Amino acid sequence: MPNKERPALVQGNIACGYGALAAGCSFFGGYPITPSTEIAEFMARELPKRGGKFIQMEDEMGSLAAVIGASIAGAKAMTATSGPGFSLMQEHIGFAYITETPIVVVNVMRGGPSTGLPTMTSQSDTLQAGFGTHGDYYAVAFAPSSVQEVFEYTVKAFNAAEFLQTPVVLLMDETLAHMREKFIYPPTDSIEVINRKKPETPFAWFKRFEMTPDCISDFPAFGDGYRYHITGLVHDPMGFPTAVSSEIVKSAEKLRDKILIHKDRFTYYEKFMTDDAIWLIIAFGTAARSAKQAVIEARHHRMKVGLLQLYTIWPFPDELIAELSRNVEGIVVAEMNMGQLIREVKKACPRKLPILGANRYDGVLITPDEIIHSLKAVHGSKEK
Amino acid sequence: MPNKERPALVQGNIACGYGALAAGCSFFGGYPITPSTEIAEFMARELPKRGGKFIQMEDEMGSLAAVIGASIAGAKAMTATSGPGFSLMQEHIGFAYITETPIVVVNVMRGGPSTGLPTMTSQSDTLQAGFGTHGDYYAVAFAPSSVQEVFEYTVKAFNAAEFLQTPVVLLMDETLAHMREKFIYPPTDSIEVINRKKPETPFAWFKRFEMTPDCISDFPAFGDGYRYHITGLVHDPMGFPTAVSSEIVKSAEKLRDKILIHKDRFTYYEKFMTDDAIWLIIAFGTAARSAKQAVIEARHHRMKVGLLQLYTIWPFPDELIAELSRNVEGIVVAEMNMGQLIREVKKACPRKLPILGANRYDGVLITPDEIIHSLKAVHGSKEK
Amino acid sequence: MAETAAKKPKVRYPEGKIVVFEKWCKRCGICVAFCPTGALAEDERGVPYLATPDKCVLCAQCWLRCPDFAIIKGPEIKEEE
Amino acid sequence: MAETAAKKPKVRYPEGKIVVFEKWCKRCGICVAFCPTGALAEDERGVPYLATPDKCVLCAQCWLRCPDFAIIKGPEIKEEE
Amino acid sequence: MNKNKQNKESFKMEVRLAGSGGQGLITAGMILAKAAVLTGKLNAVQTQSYGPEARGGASRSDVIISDYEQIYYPKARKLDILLAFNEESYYKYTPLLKGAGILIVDEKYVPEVKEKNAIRFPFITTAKTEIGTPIVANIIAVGFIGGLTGILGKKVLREAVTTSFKEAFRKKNLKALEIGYRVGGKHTERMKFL
Amino acid sequence: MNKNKQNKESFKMEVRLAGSGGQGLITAGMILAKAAVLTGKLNAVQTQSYGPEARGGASRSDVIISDYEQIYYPKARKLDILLAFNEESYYKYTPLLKGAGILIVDEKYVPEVKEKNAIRFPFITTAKTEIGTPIVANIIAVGFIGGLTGILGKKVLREAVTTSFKEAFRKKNLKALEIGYRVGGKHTERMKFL
Amino acid sequence: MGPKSPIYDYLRYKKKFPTVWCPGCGIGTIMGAIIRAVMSLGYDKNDVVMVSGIGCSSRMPAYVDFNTLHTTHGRAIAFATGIKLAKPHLKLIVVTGDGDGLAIGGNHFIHAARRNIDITHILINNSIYGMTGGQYSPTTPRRAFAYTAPYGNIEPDFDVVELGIAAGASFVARTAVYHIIQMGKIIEKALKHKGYSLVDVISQCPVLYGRLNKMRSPVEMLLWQKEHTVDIKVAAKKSPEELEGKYIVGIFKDDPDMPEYVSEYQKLIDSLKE
Amino acid sequence: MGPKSPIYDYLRYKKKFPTVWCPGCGIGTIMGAIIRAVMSLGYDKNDVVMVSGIGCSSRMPAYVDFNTLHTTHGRAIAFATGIKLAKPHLKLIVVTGDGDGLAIGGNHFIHAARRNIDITHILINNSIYGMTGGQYSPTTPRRAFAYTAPYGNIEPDFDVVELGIAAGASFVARTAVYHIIQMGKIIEKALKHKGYSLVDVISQCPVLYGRLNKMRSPVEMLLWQKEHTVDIKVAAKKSPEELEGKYIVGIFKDDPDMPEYVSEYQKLIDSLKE
Ligand SMILES: Cc1ncc(C[n+]2csc(CCOP(=O)(O)OP(=O)(O)O)c2C)c(N)n1
Ligand SMILES: Cc1ncc(C[n+]2csc(CCOP(=O)(O)OP(=O)(O)O)c2C)c(N)n1
Ligand code: SF4
Ligand code: SF4
Ligand code: SF4
Ligand code: SF4
Repeated sequence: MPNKERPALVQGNIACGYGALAAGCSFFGGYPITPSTEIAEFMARELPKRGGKFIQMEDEMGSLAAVIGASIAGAKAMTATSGPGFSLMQEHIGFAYITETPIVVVNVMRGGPSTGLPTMTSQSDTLQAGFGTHGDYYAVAFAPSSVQEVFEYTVKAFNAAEFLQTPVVLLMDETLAHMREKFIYPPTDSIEVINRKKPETPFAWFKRFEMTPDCISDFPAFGDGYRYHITGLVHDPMGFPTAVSSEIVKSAEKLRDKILIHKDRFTYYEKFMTDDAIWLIIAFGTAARSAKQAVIEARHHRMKVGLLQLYTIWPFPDELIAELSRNVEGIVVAEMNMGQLIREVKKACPRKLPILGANRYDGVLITPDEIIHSLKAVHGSKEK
Repeated sequence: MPNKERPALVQGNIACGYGALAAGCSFFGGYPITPSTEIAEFMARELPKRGGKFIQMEDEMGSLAAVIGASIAGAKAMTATSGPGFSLMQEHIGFAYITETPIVVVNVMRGGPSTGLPTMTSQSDTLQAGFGTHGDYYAVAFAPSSVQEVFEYTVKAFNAAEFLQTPVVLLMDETLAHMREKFIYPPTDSIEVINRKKPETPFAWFKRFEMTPDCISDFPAFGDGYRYHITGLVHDPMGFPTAVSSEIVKSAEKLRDKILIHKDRFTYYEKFMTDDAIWLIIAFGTAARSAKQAVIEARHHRMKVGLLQLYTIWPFPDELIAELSRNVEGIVVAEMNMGQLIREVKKACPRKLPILGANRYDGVLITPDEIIHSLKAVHGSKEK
Repeated sequence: MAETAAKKPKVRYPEGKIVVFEKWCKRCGICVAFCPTGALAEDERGVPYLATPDKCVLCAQCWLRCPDFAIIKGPEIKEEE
Repeated sequence: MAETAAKKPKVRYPEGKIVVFEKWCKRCGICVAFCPTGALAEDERGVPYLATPDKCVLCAQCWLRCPDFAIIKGPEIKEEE
Repeated sequence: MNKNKQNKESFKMEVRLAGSGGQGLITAGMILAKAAVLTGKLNAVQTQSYGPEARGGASRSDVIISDYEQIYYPKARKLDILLAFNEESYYKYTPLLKGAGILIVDEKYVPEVKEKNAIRFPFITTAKTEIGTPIVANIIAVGFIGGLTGILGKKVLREAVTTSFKEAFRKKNLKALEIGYRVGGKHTERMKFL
Repeated sequence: MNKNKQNKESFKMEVRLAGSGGQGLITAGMILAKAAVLTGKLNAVQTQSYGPEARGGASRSDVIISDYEQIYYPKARKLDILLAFNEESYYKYTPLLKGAGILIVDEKYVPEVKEKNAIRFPFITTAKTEIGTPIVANIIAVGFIGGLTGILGKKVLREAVTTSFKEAFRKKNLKALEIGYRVGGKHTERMKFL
Repeated sequence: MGPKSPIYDYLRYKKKFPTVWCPGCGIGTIMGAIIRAVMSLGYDKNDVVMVSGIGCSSRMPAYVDFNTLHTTHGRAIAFATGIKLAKPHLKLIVVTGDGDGLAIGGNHFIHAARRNIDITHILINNSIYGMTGGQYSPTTPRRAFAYTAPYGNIEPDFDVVELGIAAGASFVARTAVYHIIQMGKIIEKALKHKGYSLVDVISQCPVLYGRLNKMRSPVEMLLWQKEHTVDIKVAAKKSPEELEGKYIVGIFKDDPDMPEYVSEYQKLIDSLKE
Repeated sequence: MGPKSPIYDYLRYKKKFPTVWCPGCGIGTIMGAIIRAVMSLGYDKNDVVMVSGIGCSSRMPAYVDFNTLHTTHGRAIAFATGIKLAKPHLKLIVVTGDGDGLAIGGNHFIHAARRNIDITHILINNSIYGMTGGQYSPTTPRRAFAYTAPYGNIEPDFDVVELGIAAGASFVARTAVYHIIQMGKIIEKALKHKGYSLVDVISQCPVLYGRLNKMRSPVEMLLWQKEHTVDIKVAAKKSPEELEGKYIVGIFKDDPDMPEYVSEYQKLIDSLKE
């Protein structure tokens, strides 16, 4: 564990483990996979020391099942995986969603599809994090870009999961996961920790999935004396399966609105030199670091460039993009895939603007030069 | 099997089986799930009569694995599933994609997420069919809307899979799958059947994943005397893993370009009364049938409405939408989910047009009235 | 929601013996078939009833076997109304 | 791509006995340890060689055990150029 | 074909068969639709609704028969004919009947019917008494609708029944068809108003 | 801090340690970065590249040390210092050296070096002869870079080494650090040009 | 008000009855046996968790007044593992079908058995996929019919008991719905056992398995169970030929001394405190 | 040109050597044994298919000149099932690690064994997850160390042989890399056997398992294998105490008469022709 008095050199994956513990995580169920294994190994070392539980399950379906089970039993629970495992977890992400169970799923992205490039960096599971499970699904996903932020956003991921009672995905990339960087453990009392809403109603009146104005219901743990039913079928406020049209609609809308009502609260981003920017870069994760460097260098060449760094990927901050797009003449979306986030940006921009991608998909961190190159291209496309 | 001389009453799922046999399918590997089971049961009855093979595997990962294996051994192979199974198949869809293995995956959509509404209709796996697997993935998915079309598009799905050497998804919905309707078996010689490209090169010069102008490589079956390597890792033209930047890039682009180069060939749609239309409905599957009815009824009320019915969902026909959007004043996207296809439509429309959804997500087929209701709303929004 | 269970059973089950909840009974025939004394019989609808109350020795076979909790031992029942 | 295999081994392996492909050898020590006659030894780099050719009885232990196909029986070899 | 009777350019008939699971109404709908298709001239589509469970529960089958090339929306909207085999279905779907739409109920299982012009017939009892098993009540209903509407010849109806059952069950079902057809035929005048 | 020596407002140094797997260069990078962070004043980020396999293959570790609040792009671009432990790395990365960038090679494993001002030192041989095991060559290199650059005090370097190894290995590594620091210190004048 | 009998306190009878199961289906009878076992052990309902997957049998949790969790197909045991590990004092009862527990769920089954985690697994074995309408399962006997085995099944079936023992479960038994008294006793023992306890219960699916395999009524199927089962003690005295085609019922393994997973984990935690 | 020896005809040595495996890793030795078995059986290379999952051991197919398929983690057997069924004359060799074959792949393993489909499964059992860097696996012994078992593993390990037999495989054997001659013979027999043949090969991972468990060299690990294995014939004469902590090697089951899946399917097809 880190020395809390002094800055330390910490790896991204380890900072994720610190963050989880700081958020109150007491259960980790996982199945090893590069480049996320250090998180599991850290939790295997640290959890039992604190009375928490680590279990290596037989596969990823089992891992997420155990994590959801633990959460239902009251634990703050997480898993960590990478693309192939994330694919296998899709069914259970949907189950956690419809049963409103808070869990944190860390996906350390490597090159895909399939086994792909297991040791190399990527951001190509971005769309999957939004649309990977079957059925209508409103995802929540955060993406930090430095070791310090990994800590911070792991805590935020637990908070969002607990508050919203939904699965939250933490998207990292291999570069960030294996990077070692200066890390300062924040003062413990500065770390905000949110816990799920517990019932005050007596058992007789209790409804696990009660419709409430803010769409958040009380969630006692199994064993707390509130006996109720949980199912992956569409259910009524008591938790029992329903085929009544109005109940089905309400239940689907509750799940959606829960995310949308609280969207602002969990939309994190940073504007970097955007005030006077005529050209905007949009990026997240380590690509955003390259982008920041690109902004600085482009400004050396008197190009008025700014960066919007997204920390919340899902729900996608359409309004924010729409607003920022109003004042710029072109946008570059820098990402380590063949163009995923750019789809959302295009959809969000109400104006017809040149929007270009700066993409890299050979397993190597995108460079500032490549982003500048795309900036020049978008500049050119505007002039024509 | 149908009487080929006379019209017959045939169920959607069964027409899918007929189509598969007509396309030359000789292998089915599956795991039962409502509302797709009739397809498996049909294949279990019919395949052994023809020397083909049916196997019920232990789960959906196994099903798709067996299907891919059979295809590698030279068989035309398929599976059929529904949402939960489709989620579990995502890893192997990516594997088939990166290894360029033709397979057909039928997803009969029911209400989701998770177990959801197992016996009720839905179109809510639409986005998952596009983005469900990890990594950069370019999907191919077709969606018929009548029993006759189920037959036709099952054949087309096999053809596209064999031609493109990629997984093709046939999206049906529960209504269509269980609907019985007039079906006329087309004259056998009118059924176009495409087979994968086989090598003429001698073994010594053969490269399974050779870069070619149209991105299609020769694909001999295992046992044909061409011994080569297949892996889910990013690979070079010989099929061996690579970490060389230029090879990685080429391999990813080949997979993408293969789909994009041949996009037009596999983009199927129907324009219904669009010539003079001022308002456009976009729909697919059984929702398109409701939409057609809506068009006819709206026209009774002198509303100039047309329908673009998509049969190819992925790759999404952006250009087509862009073109059609030019002449209309508003668009309604009618679908049985909370708004999935509409995202693509919004992205594809270069003009700022009112685009509204007509959505139904209670497990019941959307009605013409509901679509007309949305038409009126989009009409109103334009006037404001 | 209690309506299914609420309807009072017809009094075809003498005090202290067994009672059949017709609303839950699915007429599967198991209780009648495995009643060792032949006390139970099916009526015209297939619903079991205690045809020969004296034969019933409260052996528990019928209520243990009934898949639908549609038979219970009489003494434990108090039908309110 | 044949370069790894192509380099001709130094002739430390007399005709008709065993040959070590140094490029493939990972110096794991298995062959030397399990050579029953002690014919093999490691050089200063850890690479095995037939230190005492006369002791080699072609028992096959080394080439069956070598995980890297880096030892083969001599007579079967024809090194081309 | 009694297209002309419809006094419409083209002809379309929407039928709903509703009751509870196990009454064979999905089979009935299927046979009706099959008969229509076997005429070679008509188009037909049959759909059904399930409850939340894959098996059991309420059962409902819609048949649309038409001489249009295509039937778009495949579910019944305004019913020409409603056959109700239980009370729930009767209450739920009667409001969907067209003005001149024909309501047919099993008089034993839907005892209280407000609509005066409803056709009441003891399908299930008839099946039991005349054929010895209630299961064929659905085919009596098929025959009934066939006789009533007159759009499907008895020949195709017989063919549809024959090809839908295994040898062992054919005879009873054909007999049921016959009975239904005969009784239904007595009500053909009702079709004029449709 | 020799910020002033840099003749820049702010200071940033990009180091690449490259060789083959098993030479401990990732550990070396980590220790350099750790020492920088332990100063309490410097920021540091260390990254690495893997080959296609999770284990083995070529090995490369980048360290960026700076007194900026943040280091954005975390990989080395224009190298201030390149340490090459094998020929492949030498050929591959020398072109990335800045004009005045310092090239350090293991003189035994990179025998043919064109650059005249390259610093050549037998790290691996020294480790073997002076400490008895080649594994600590990486720590000699750490010491060397420490001594050469002078930006990291010997104290933090010792601390970084001490906290990175288990008891049993500490002594040898500290000795290696000492040796490297001493030899590296002889080349400090090269820093002037950086 | 509804019926008054202690067992109804354990049922969500006001809300959920009658059950979804077909007439004569064995699942309800097994549910009764489980509840009676819990009652006789005097467990607090708040401490009991029933977890299931997907299938007819997996609908059971909705009817019982415990903490109930109806999960995804095949994964119930893995969910239960998480619950048990997070709150060790809870009593975990997992109910699965044969498809749920042995086909898609086979892996979780063997691994939970290997870990010997304290979960009671009631495997409701009707030799068919009920919920999806009658496809063959890993326990459908060879030659039997199913909708995906229209010409008779060519796959051998698992011997669930042998598999459970080989995987490492510390309590393994087989019983049948017909053997109603034995079933009750065995389930009670399984619940009391600390470790992974597997009870393979032969059950009847009259509408699918029965109809496809020419057993026309639930009663006929129960009598089939009677004729095709042999008690383990009786079986010990019979020759393999005599036992051909029979299922042995009884307790095959009951080893209270095998280390249990959650306790082992607790020991680890305790050891780290020192 | 490269070396000339018959075995090199079976290697993709020009392209792929040296292998990715660590010095002294047992996988290469097993690869040699497999190739020699294929050679001695005189199989046509075009008829041999080698399928693997993901892991160190699963890299093997890239090195051998057969039809080779490197699939996803845990699923090799299911892929092989599809190939075998589609082209029955092909000889299917599946190589998996212990994690690949028994953790994530456990379900496909038991089901393929149950079907008794004609596939030879070489389970390279190094008691650790190699490729991902040393986490415990279902065959890591209790108390052994791994990166996810930093305080010693608390989970019991599978007895792979018992599991294979219980699941229904018709040929089940165990051997060890140390027993190089026996390994070769057993693999040859497994290949010849018609039906599911499982060979559990105890192998060494010196850099992860060895280092974490204080066995410093490949040689030391091979000697450990020698000391901790007992031949099945010798074992028959020993007491359980004497066998404590030992792995029995040899052929445990070899039943050529159990119906094989693909042949049964062929019979079904033939019967429908009549
Ligand atoms: C991932 C997934 N695959 C398939 C299904 C469909 N499915 C539901 S229940 C079931 C099998 C039911 O059989 P069994 O487990 O034996 O239980 P039973 O219904 O006979 O009690 C299947 C295949 C599903 N719900 N989810
Ligand atoms: C779905 C999925 N989960 C996890 C992984 C990561 N992974 C790769 S290999 C491996 C385990 C390797 O262990 P084993 O099968 O024992 O083989 P070994 O490497 O020891 O030969 C794991 C967990 C993966 N590639 N895919
Ligand atoms: S056993 Fe139960 S459900 Fe069956 S007939 Fe008797 S009371 Fe009715
Ligand atoms: S066994 Fe092979 S790899 Fe190991 S030292 Fe000997 S020749 Fe080298
Ligand atoms: S289908 Fe079979 S298992 Fe399912 S409820 Fe009916 S009888 Fe029981
Ligand atoms: S990590 Fe272990 S199993 Fe993998 S190659 Fe190295 S020694 Fe072999």
